[in-house]
Amino acid sequence: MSDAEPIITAELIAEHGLSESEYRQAQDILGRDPNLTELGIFSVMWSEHCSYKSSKKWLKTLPTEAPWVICGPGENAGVVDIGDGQAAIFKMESHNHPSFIEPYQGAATGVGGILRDVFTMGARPIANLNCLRFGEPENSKTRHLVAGVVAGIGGYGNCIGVPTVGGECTFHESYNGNILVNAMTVGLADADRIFYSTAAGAGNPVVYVGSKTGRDGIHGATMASAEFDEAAEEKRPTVQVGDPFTEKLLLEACLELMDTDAIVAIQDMGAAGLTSSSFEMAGKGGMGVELNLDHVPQRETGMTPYEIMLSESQERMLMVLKQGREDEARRIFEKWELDFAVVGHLTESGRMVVTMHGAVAADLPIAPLANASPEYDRPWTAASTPNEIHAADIPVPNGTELPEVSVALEKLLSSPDLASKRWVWDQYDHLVMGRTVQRPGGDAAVVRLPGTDKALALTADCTPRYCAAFPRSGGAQAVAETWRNLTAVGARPLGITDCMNFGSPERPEIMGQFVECIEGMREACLALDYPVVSGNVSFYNETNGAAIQPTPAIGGVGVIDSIDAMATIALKADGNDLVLIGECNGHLGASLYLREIAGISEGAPPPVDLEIERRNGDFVRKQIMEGRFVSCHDVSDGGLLVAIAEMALASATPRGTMLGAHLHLDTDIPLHALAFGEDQGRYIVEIDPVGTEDLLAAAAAKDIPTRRLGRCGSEALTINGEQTISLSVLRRAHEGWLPNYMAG
Amino acid sequence: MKAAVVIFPGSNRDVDVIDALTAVSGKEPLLIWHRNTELPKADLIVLPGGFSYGDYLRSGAMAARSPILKEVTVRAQAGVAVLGICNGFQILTEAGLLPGVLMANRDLKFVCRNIHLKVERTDTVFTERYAEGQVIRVPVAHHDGNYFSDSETLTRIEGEGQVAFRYCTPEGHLDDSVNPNGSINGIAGVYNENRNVLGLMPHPEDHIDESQSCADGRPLFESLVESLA
Amino acid sequence: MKARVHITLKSGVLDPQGKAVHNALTSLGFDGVDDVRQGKYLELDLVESDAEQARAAVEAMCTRLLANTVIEDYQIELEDG
Amino acid sequence: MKARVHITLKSGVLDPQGKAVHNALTSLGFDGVDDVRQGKYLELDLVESDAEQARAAVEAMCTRLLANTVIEDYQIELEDG
Ligand SMILES: Nc1ncnc2c1ncn2[C@@H]1O[C@H](COP(=O)(O)OP(=O)(O)O)[C@@H](O)[C@H]1O
Ligand SMILES: [Mg+2]
Repeated sequence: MSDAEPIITAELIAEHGLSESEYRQAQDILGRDPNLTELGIFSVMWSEHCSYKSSKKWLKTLPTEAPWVICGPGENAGVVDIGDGQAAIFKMESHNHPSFIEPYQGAATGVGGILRDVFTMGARPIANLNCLRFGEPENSKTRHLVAGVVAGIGGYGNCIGVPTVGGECTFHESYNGNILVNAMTVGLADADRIFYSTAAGAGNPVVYVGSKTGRDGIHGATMASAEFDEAAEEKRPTVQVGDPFTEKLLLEACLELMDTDAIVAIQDMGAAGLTSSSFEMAGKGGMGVELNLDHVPQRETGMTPYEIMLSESQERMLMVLKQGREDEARRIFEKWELDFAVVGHLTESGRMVVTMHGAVAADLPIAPLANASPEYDRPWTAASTPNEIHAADIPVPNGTELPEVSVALEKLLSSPDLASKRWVWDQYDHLVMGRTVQRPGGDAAVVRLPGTDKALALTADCTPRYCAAFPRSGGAQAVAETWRNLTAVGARPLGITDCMNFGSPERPEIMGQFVECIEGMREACLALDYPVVSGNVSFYNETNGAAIQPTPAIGGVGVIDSIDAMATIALKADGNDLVLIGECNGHLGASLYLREIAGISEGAPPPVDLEIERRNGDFVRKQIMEGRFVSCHDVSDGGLLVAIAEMALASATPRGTMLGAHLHLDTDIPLHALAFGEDQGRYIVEIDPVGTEDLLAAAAAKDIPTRRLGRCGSEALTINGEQTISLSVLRRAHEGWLPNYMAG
Repeated sequence: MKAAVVIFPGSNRDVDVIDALTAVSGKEPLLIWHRNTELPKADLIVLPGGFSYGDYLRSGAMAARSPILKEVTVRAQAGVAVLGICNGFQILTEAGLLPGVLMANRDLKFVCRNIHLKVERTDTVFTERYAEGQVIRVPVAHHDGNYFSDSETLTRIEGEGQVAFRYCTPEGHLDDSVNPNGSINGIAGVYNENRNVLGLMPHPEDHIDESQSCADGRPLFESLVESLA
Repeated sequence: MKARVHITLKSGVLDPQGKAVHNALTSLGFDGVDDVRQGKYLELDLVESDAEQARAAVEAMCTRLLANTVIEDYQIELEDG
Repeated sequence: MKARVHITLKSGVLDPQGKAVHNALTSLGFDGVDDVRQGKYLELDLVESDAEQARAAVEAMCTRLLANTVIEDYQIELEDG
C-alpha cells in the first residue's frame, strides 16, 4: 500500500455512495475494513447502475423466454434466433447524465458503449437507433443540447460505419434538467458463434485490449446513480471523449479474433471499467483472478490502483483466452495497431487479488460482490386512477367543426413531438453498409440481411405522457407500439430490449411508476409473445427533486421473411381504398390533441386491450405477407387523421408531388375525437379496390372492426367533400418546425 | 474487369462498393490492405468511403500519405482507372491526384440524403452508360464534401471539362438550394486531366438495385465493367 | 482590439486527434516527437478597445460557448489591432 | 523542446466554422464582435533541443502532413520546455 493510503472516514464512505448498512456488509464480507481501492470497488459494484439493487426484484418478473430466444438478460446483450443459422443481438442503454454535461461527447460515448456491448458477443453491428428526450423547446438549454447530442450520435456512428436507422425525439419540460439519450445497437452473428462472458479454466490468461487507460470518467457509474442538483452541475465531473476510429479498429480486431477459437470469455469495459468486467466474468464462472496492474496499458503517469480499477476510459475490452493462444491474438491486435496486454490469469481461489508495484492493492472475494450485491424492496405507492375524459366535454374551440379539424391537423403536425425529425436523421448516416431498405421516417426501419431476401425490422418507442398518466397502461402501450410498428411493415416481432428511465427510486411514488410500468410491460410481453432479452435501468433522473416523466423506452426487433412482401407507409396510387382496421372510440384522454390544441394535460391514457392488439396485428401481418396491402401505417400519436396525413406526406416524389385522399369521416362520435383520438391497436391500410370486399369480409370473420375511410386521389386531403387541406401546406408545417427551431 | 479495393483503417463503405462491384461484374474485387506496398495488377482501383484514420486532422490527409498511395499514384499516371468515392475522393485530392480540396460542409453538419446529379459528360470509362445530360439520384453521406479550389484551378478544370458531376434539381437545374454542402459551382465530382481518375462525394454504390429504392448508381459500375473488360 | 483564444483539452482528457497525428508523423518517419496535442484556435475581432473590458467579454464567451470547461481549458491573449 | 503550430485558413478562403461561431456569439447577445476566424492549434513535444533543427523538422511536418497548403497557412513557434 502507498503511504498516502487515506483513512476510511464516514465522509469518504458517503462520498462513495455507500449507505451505512452497505458499508457494514462490506466489512462483514472482508472481515476487516476495506482500503481505499477496495472501497472504490465496493462503491461501483454496488452502485445502482451496476448492481440493479432497486430494480432487480421487479425486472425478474419480466418474461424473457421464447423458443427463439438464444440468450436473455444477464449477458452483454440479448440474442434471438432469426432462422437460417443466424442470430440478432441487441441492447439499448442510457447515457443521460454525461450527455447533459457534455452533449457531443456524452452522446458519442453512449453510442460507443452500446456498440461494444453487441460486438463483444460476436456480432457485427448492422444498425443503431436512439431515443432522445429533451426539455421544452423554450428552455434556454434545449437547442444547444439537441445540436450537441445529435452531432455526437452521428459523429460516432457515422465514423464507425454503422447506419443509424431510427429512433424517436420528443420534448417535455420534465426533461429540462435531465435529458434522455438512449442508444440501441443491433448486430448480426452466426447462431452457433455467440461469445459469452463466463470465465473458465484456471491458469487461462486475462487479456486487456483496445485503448490505454487514463483517468477519465472515474466514478461515472456512481454519477449515473446520483441525483443532479445545482452543485453537481457546478462540480462538472469528468466525462469521456470518444474515439470512434479506435472503436472501429477494436471491432474489426475482435471479430477477426472471434474467427479463431482462442477466446474463452469476453466482456467490454463499460461502466466501472476493469472492475466490473473482471468481477462479472469471474463471478459468472465462479473463478478467481489475479490482476497485475503494472501490465495495464496506461495513458498517464502515476496512476494509482484505485484509478486504474475505476477508470472508464473508452474503447477497451477484457478477455479470457485459452492458454497458449496469446501470441496469435497479439498478432491480430497489433495488426490493427491496438494495445494488447496479458494483465493476469484465472485462479481457483474465487478471489480478486490485485497487485501493483509488487504490493497487494486489493484482495476481495468475488461472489459476494458480483452475485450477492444488496437487493432492495423499496416502498412504492400505486398510481391513482386518472379521470376519464369524454370527447363531448372537450369543446371544439370555434363551434364550426370542420375548419377546426384542418387547423388542428396543421398545428399537430408542426408540434414538437409530431414534427418531422428529418433534421435529426439527415445527420445520421442511415445508408452505410448498403442494406437499408426502409429509411427513417416510416413505422420501422428495415435492414436487409446480406445475401438473402430476409430483413430485420427495427423500432424504438415510448409514450411518456401515457406512462405519467397511468404507468401500467403506459408500460403496456410502449411495448405494444413497438410490436405494432414492426407488424406494420410486415415483420414478425421477436423480442425487445428496454431502457427504463425514471426519477429516484427512493421516493415511493417514483418507485410506484417503475413497478407499474414493469407490470404493464410484463402483461404486454406475455400477451404478444414478445420477450425481453436485454435492458438497462437509469434511475435518479431528477433535478432539485423534480423527476422526469416515467420513460420506459422500448426497442423492438422483428424479422421479415421476404422483402418483396414488406409494407411501407407512403400512399401509392390514385383510386386505391383506404381502410381502418381496429376500433374507434374517440379516446382523447392524455392525447396530443388534448395537450397541443385544448391545452389540457390530463386524463386517462387510451386503454390497451392486449387481446385485441394481438388479434388485429396478427391479421394485418398475414395480409401484408400475402401481399394484399400496398401500404400500411399504424395509428399512434395524434390519431387517425395525423396517420393519414403522414401516409400522404410520405408519398412525396423527388419532384415534390404528393398523393392525397378523399375521406369520409362521418360517425356518431364527434369529428375531432374521431380524427384525433388515440385508441390503440389500429392500422390504416391502402388496398386495390378489387380486394376491399374480401378484406372486410376476412376481418369480419375474425370479429375485427373495420371502417372504410375513403379513396386515394388528388393532391390534398378532403374531408366529407366539404373541406380541402393542402398537402403542401401540411408538408411545410411538418418539415419546417425542427429546422426552423434549430436555426432560431 | 479486375478491380482492387484499397482498405484503410477506418474505411467503412468498403462493404458497399465490394457488394456493388460483385453484383455488377459478377466477380469479387481484390482487397488490398493499406500497409501493402505492392498492388496486384488490376483494371480498376477503388478507394472506398469511410473515415480513414478517423478523418482526424483533415479528412483523407493521413491515408493520402500511406505507402499504398505511392503505388496508386504510379498506376494512375500509367492510365489505370482509379475511382475515389467520398473519403476516397478526399484522399485523392489530399494526395494531389485530383485538383482542389474538400472542406467542411457549409452548415458544418453531416448530411445523409438523396441528391440529384447532372452527369456532365458521357465519354469516360466511368459514365458511358449514362445518357448525355442525364440526371441521376444517389445519396450523399459526408461531413466534409464542400469542394473548393482557387479560381485559377477552377477555371482550368471547368475549361478542360474535368467536372464529372454537379448537384442539381430533379429537373437538372443548378441551384444553390439543392447543393448539400456549399461546393463551388455545385461540383460533386471531378476527373484528372486524362479522365482515368474520378473522385466524387455521392455514393453510387448505395443505389445499385431497387431494394435500395433506386438503381441510378448502377450504370457507373456497368460503364466500368464494359470499358475495362 | 483582437483576441486570440486557444482552446485545449484538459490534461488527462483523451485526445484522439493528437494521438492520430502523432502516429501519422511517426509512420512518415518523423521520429523525434514525444507527444502531440490538438486544440482549437480562434481569432476574434472586437469592437471594444479597453483591454480589461475586452478580456471580461471574451472570458464570458469562452465559458458560455467557446469552451466546455468539463473537458477543455481556454487561454486568452489580447492584442491591439 | 516544444513547438506550437497554428494552422489557419488562407485569407480569401471561406471559413464556415468561424462564421458559425460568430453567429452563435451574436445570438447569445455578444454584440461587439466584428469577425471570427477559426483555426487549428497543435502542441508538439520534440526530442530535438536545437532550435534551428527543430524548426526545420516542424516545417517539414507542416508541409508534408499538418497543413493543406492549398487552403491553409501555418505558423510555428518554438519554446524551450
Ligand atoms: N432520433 C431519431 N433518430 C432517427 N430517426 C428518428 C429519430 N426520431 C424520430 N425518428 C424517425 O422518425 C419517424 C417517426 O418517429 P415516431 O413519431 O416516433 O414514429 P412512430 O409514431 O411510428 O413510432 C420514425 O421513422 C423514426 O425512426
Ligand atoms: Mg408507427
